[in-house]
Amino acid sequence: MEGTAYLQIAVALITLLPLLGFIVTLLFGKRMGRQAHIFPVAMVTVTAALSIYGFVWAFGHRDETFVWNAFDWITAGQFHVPWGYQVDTLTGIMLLVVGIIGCVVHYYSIGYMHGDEGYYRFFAYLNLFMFAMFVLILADSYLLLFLGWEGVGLCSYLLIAFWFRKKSASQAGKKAFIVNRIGDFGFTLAMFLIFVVTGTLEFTGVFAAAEKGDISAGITTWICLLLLTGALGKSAQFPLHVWLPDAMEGPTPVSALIHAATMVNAGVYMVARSYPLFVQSETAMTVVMAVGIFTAILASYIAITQNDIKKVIAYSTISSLGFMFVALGAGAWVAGIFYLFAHGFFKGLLFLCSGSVIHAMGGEQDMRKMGGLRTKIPVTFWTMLVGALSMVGMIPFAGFWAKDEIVGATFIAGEYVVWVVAMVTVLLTAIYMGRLIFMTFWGETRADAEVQAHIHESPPSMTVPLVILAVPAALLGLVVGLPPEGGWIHGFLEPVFYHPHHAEFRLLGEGGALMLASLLTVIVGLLIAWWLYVRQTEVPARIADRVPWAYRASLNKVYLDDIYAVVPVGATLGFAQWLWDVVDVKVIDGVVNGVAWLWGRIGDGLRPIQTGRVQSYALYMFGGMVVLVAVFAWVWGS
Amino acid sequence: MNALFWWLLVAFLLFSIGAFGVLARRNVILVVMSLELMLNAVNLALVATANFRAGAEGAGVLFALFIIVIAAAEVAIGLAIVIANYRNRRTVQVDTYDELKG
Amino acid sequence: MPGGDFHALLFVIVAVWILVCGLGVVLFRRIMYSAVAMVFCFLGVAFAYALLAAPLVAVIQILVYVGAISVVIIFAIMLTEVQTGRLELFFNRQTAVAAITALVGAAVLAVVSLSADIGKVGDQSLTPGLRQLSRLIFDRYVFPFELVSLVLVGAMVGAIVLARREGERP
Amino acid sequence: MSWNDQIGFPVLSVITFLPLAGVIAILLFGRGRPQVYKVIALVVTLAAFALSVWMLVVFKVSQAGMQLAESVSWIAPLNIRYGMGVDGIAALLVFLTTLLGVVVIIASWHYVKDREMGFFISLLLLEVGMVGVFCATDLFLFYVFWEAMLIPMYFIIGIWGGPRRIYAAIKFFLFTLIGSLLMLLAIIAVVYYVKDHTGTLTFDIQSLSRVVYSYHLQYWAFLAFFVAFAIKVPMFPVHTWLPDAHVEAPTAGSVILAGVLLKMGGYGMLRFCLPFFPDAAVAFVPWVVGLSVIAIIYGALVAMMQKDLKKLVAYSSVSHMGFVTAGIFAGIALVGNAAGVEGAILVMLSHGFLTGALFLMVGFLYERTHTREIAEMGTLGKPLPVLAGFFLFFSFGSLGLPGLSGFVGEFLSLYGVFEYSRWMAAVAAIGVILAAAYLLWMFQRTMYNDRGDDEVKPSFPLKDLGAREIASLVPLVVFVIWLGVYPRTFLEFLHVPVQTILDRVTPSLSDASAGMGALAQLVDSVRGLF
Amino acid sequence: MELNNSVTVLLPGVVVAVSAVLVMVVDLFLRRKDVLAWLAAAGLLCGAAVAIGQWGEWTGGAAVWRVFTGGLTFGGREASAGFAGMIGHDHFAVYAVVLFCAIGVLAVMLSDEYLARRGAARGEFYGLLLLIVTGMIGMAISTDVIAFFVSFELMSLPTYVLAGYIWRDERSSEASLKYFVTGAFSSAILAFGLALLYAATGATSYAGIAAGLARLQAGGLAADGFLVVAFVLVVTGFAFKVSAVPFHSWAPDVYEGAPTPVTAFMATAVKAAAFVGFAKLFFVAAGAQWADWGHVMIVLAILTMVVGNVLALPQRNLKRMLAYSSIAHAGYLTLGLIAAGKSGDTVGVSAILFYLAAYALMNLGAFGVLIWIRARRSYDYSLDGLAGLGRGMPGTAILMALFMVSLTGIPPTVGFWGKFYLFTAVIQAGLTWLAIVAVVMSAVSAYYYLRVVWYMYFREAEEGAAAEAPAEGAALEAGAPSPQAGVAGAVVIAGLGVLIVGLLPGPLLDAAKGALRLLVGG
Repeated sequence: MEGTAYLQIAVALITLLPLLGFIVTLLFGKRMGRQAHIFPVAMVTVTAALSIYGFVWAFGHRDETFVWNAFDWITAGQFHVPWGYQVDTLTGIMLLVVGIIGCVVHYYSIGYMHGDEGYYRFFAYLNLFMFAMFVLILADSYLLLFLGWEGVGLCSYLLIAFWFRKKSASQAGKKAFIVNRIGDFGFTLAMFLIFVVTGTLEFTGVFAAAEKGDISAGITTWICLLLLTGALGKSAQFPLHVWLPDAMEGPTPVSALIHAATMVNAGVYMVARSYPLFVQSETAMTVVMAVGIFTAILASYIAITQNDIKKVIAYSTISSLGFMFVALGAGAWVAGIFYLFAHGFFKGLLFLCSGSVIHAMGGEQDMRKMGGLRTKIPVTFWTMLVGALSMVGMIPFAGFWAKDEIVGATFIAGEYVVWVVAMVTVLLTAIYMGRLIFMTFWGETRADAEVQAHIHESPPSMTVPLVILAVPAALLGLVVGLPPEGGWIHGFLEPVFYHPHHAEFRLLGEGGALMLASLLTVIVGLLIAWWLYVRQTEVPARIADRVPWAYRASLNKVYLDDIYAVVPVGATLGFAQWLWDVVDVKVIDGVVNGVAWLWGRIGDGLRPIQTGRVQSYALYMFGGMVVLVAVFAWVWGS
Repeated sequence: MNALFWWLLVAFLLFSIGAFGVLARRNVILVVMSLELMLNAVNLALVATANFRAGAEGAGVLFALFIIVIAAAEVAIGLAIVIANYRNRRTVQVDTYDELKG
Repeated sequence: MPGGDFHALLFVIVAVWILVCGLGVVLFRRIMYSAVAMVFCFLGVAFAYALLAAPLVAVIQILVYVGAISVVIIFAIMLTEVQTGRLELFFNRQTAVAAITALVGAAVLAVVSLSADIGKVGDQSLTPGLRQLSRLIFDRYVFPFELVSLVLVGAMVGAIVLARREGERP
Repeated sequence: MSWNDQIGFPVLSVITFLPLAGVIAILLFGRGRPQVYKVIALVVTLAAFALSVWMLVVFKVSQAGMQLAESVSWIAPLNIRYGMGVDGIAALLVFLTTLLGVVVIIASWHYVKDREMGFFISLLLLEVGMVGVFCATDLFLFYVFWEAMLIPMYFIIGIWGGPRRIYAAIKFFLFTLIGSLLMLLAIIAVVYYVKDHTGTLTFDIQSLSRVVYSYHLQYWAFLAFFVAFAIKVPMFPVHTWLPDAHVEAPTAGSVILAGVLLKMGGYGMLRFCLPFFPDAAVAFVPWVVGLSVIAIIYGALVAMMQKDLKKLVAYSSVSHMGFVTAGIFAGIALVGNAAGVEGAILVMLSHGFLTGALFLMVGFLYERTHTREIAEMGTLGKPLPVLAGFFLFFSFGSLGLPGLSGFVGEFLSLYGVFEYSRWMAAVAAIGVILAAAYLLWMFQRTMYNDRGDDEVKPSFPLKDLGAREIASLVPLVVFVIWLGVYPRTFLEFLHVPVQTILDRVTPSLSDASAGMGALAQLVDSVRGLF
Repeated sequence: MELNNSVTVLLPGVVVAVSAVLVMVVDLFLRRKDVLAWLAAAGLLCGAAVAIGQWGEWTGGAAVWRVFTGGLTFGGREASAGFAGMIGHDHFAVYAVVLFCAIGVLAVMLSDEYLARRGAARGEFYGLLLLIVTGMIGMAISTDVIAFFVSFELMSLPTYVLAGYIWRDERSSEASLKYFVTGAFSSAILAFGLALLYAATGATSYAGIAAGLARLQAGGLAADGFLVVAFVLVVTGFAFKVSAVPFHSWAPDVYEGAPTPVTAFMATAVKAAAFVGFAKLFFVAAGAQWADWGHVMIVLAILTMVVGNVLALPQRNLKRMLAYSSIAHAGYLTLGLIAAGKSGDTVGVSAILFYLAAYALMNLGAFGVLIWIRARRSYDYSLDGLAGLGRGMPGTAILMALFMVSLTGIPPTVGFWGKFYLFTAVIQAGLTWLAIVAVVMSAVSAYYYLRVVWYMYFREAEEGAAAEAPAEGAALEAGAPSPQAGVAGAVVIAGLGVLIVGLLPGPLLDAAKGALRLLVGG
């Protein structure tokens, strides 16, 4: 392609620079001590600039798809996959999200991780993550996407278990990876199926085949469902969402970057990327939506009783991701990506703010021990408020426009049940986010005196990123989302989602009504939260007493972890134990040793025949001779 | 049954008698004697064959002669061995020689 | 019956003679009786050779067996006579099995082989004369003859080696 | 006599027998002087490695048949020749062998205290046998190397092994011996079948693999060969020698065992089972793939339950080698399914690097902690960060992280299975999940904290990896990444030989009898034996 | 100068027999007994050289032959027959003669030190040994059952004596007695069998028997029963000598009790002679019927392989273990006879010839190592006594390991080629299942052979067990040079042979093949 030389270089550098940062930091970081961040942060800064360039390119060439096959990756018999990059508008958006948030989080980490013994290690991992994430979004084939996909999984594992001396952290890291692997199982099979029917794994080829109708409907559904399995793992959707809350064991910047803004979006991105496949399968779309909405409400329900500030945000993330799936499933593809776009900023912001809060509280994460921080850490407070409002969908913050499009889309698509559930979710979201803000920043400080004495605003390296992220969290919607359902982003993504949802938005009509309804829901929710957690703080306890099962179910995450411990995990371990103890040791090895033992026994058993008396020997001889004669005569005679 | 076979029948019987002696008698010298009976049975068969079988050209007779001489050698060696053992163990009961077994 | 009635009668007598003496050898409890039975058995065999028109073999049978082997055996018996053991020890523990095996063996061998047909078997003596035999020995059979002499050398040396007294050295 | 016609230099023989020369040099000059014999061992293995790299360079990937061939009459009465030569598959495995040869020499530098010279001699002799197996183009020469290799391994396990070393050594030996004796019978049968039908007695593998054998012969001879190789691989359910041998063997032994010896099974199937007996091979595909899939899952599940680090890695080998057999046989089940076969070969290579490395890691850990009990470790990542880093790297390579070597091969061979049977592929893919489970669990229990909130402090000071140890690992790291990112380098060697094999098998696919039940055929052919 | 064929045919045997007498005579007049070993070895070597020359004569190497015979030549290149068919000389016999002589030389080398240490007379020993070899040569060249039987006895009778040669040793004399009783018993059976064969065919020469059998067959007579009995009785004699089950029971006891060099000699040479002699008898006299008669051997072969190997498993005395192992090897060898009969070609027999040489090398080596260890330290032939040998006597241990590996049949040792060639014959004969049995049994055998290796290398010696003075060293003749060199030499020769022939089996394979050129149909 003419004129893409710069982009080619940029794309190459986008992936290579973080990788270089990773290698250099891993090898030499320890010697650089406190200065270990310089090189990786520099790399990421350049990368962010380059990714903005990528976005700009996409902006300027929105009808073009840049594909660059760097080299042949795997060629084996009929199987061929290049190592190739692709840039289109969807990639552009993702580049922007990942580049900017990644860069911001790096800067934030300088302050946050200051003094940690694994300082260099942290930056190395972050850089590796950036590498993998960029490969994921730049990949031009499912297989390379999968490489990035698993790569981010690896980094997620490393970063969650960053403080590996804590058992809970090492456990959570392992859990995250294995749960993701279960999803990847589906992804892998999906790739096989795609290759079997289309003969390629490159997006262009696969989608061309899909559009030509080369793939039968049944197969398409299978492919989509299997891909969805992968997405469920990565994007923490029910039933594979259980890893994400635990992932909060990692340092907060990790939560912000990986478990809110970028990696968890990969599933959404992948489904969106597979748009040409999904649109051909009604069943798959329905499943996507169903999974999404169920996850959304479930996560909200759980979030409402969580006391750990990061856990609340984690569940809110699951819920938000559920919303994105709802959007995809409802056919509001752009809305989904729009929400992803906005969510990246405000959720990243929320996590970073919570990190700032935790930092201020000296590591305390329990909201019951916070309160009244409004004045003590004002920057954090204001930025977090922006993030929260954006999250709950308060006009005119970014979240509002995106969420509204999704909720509206379900209604317009005629999925009224989904719409109702979505509205309930919106209400719950407002309540728990309000609860978070109010418990943290309002009321009396409930922390120990010693902790209170040390509460302080975070250093500029942390607050500046907050402010930087707060801007898009607040304004993004106004910039790209107006007018609703027809904003700039719709036009931008149209080349990718070429069957756009053409429902004209009318303020004084169905669209306006829906918007008003959702806005009212949010306000009601916030008011309830204000009433419960600022005015009548004893009421929540009374509610909990009134419906203890509901409260406990929520508090215990609907017991899913406990069920999983018994059914898949326990059963597998039990089966494995049986295989080892009984099948391997007793049966198989038992047979082996038994045969050996048997020979020995036969040998021992035969020894007495050798009596030592020569006449016995003569008897054997004579007897043997007679028997031979008899047998032989008989055989020959017959 | 022809004449040769009658003689062979005698040889078989004598052979088996000798074999029984080897298998059942305790005295090792009697075992040696029984072995001689067996060799005599062989010779009987040979000479009988030589007598009755056309075209044998005396081979049987000569074979018998050789066997007689060999039997003598065998007895000499056998008895020497018996004596050597007798000197070691002071017994001629052959079934007590069972140090080597298993 | 071989060779007519008279011949048959002789055959029966000789056969019974040989077998009874043979049984005597293996059944007599006193080993000296056995030895005597053995000598008579050898004599019976010698008669049989004579009957079978092999006088040379008969003569040598008497010379070697009756004259030499029996004597050597009797010497050995006398040498070891000191302890012949208690009465019940004449037969070993496997005597019953041995008897059955020997009987079955004789039966099987005889029945299997003697029920077969091996072609024309002459009735009259075909045994070559003494002169012919001597010629054969020093012509065709010189090889086994020489070997037999080596066997005798070996037996002699062997017997000397084994029968040497304690501490005696060549 | 025709020495190699291409380069005028018998490079394969030199690679094969360099270590033997090293042994002689050691016996002459090295007695009682550890530095001398170690250096000699290192030099000859390095030289062999350099030569094998050179061999890869001069190897013409697009050319079919054996290259760098040498052929000299050896045992004239039976027309057995000393024939050496490599195709792409063998070339790669020779390379792997010489690489691991160097690695184990470096890694064993201070490993054994007792009868050290004998240890190095055994390692060198082992290398002779291993390289010879891959290079031999004469069936007999192959067999000789195949069996001769047993003896040094027997000594390595038996003399320098762990507490149950005798049991392990004898078990290893007997298992392999039973298989190879059956193979010997099949070799004889095959060779004389050819002699009876063509009038020429030859042991040349290439010529033999062009003959069409009768069904009876194919079925039982296939089985004989297959059992020999399946034991080596090892396939479920003849795998139980492996954990014992691995656990008891010294580190170098485990590395070689896992890294090279297991590959011989896969190599043998590719070289003999498929081209010699295509009809039987095709008929047995469902059985073999089924067993392989069982092995994948079974090995993974059992690995999960292991308390001994080495045993865990050993069972993981069972699981991983399942991909090899599954890939190979699924690859021949359909026309043009080369991906499975090539993937299987890549798995062999990658497993050589990775499991070899993992065993090295376990060895290094053992030297420090004096235990292999997983339960006695924990939080070792703190005092041993470098070791933990390498360990993590190889663990992830082993669980098939894309971008590292494990992934490409497993993906391709799984893909091959998928083309053959979707359900089997789906079941096998569960093995990939389980691999993550047992490896990460192992890593957590050893390097991370698995015991509540207290950090487990080792009661003795631990020294992190030294330069020598790192030097033994770095080459493996390089190739693990290389194979993961740019597998083309390796895959290029495979296209032609794999295609040759598949071309040989293809006619059998359309054969009506290929559809018959393999067992029925087998029963029939066994009856023919009597 | 042309001489009667009969004499030239006998030449190797005559050389050995004369040496036997010479040794015994010299013994009477000479005080230095160590000369006797040289003399005996020289006699055997001369016999072997003459035989090799005869081989060369047939294969074109006439020059070599002339050097030895001063210009004597055979009439042609055909096999020579002597004494009107009583003996026949051919490549087969020559191969066997060379083999017997070679084993004899090694046995002499092994014996000298042993005899000196046990204070036994050496002159008679070597004399008897050479007589035995003469008997073996007779078996190999006989083509008449009379000559065959006399040779058989010439081989057997002195062997009984040698087994009990250390007559003061209860075990040795007991072994001798057992060997004598069972041996004489089987001789009688064999003789009866030969007599019945004579009765059936009216002939004693192999060719005559073959003709007689053909006549019987052509005549359509129901002679089978008679032949069965005759044949089984002959086979019994054969099975006894090669210790095939159930005619094997003497072997473990005798091997264990006999002086170790004698055991080595019996296990190798006597077995070889039995195989060679009977193979010739079976194939020349009964070749046409052999395919049917081979069936009875199958039963024997399987029993022998199984019982030999299985009973070797629990043995902890090495001599006894090797005895059982030699039984097992007899089973493998028997397969060769069956195969040859079944397929009607010669591969089976030439496999036997090769295997015998291979087996002789490794077995003599193994026994030699035992003698060597015994000469160096107090050793009771037990497995436990080997513990730590790899450290204490590294060279010895390596050699022992080599012999064990070879006995197991692992390349690149000669034992492997033996098995390979044998299995080849069996498979070619279409008896693959039998080969599978053999293979399974040889896997079983690997266990006890390798156990020796593991005791030597994987176990440590008990404190103070090593480096003791030889137990009976006191009996060494004063002033005599140490005869241990002979043992060491024999073991090293065997070891080199195992390895070199293992690597380059071509010439020996050629010889084993060439040995059959004139046998079948002759």
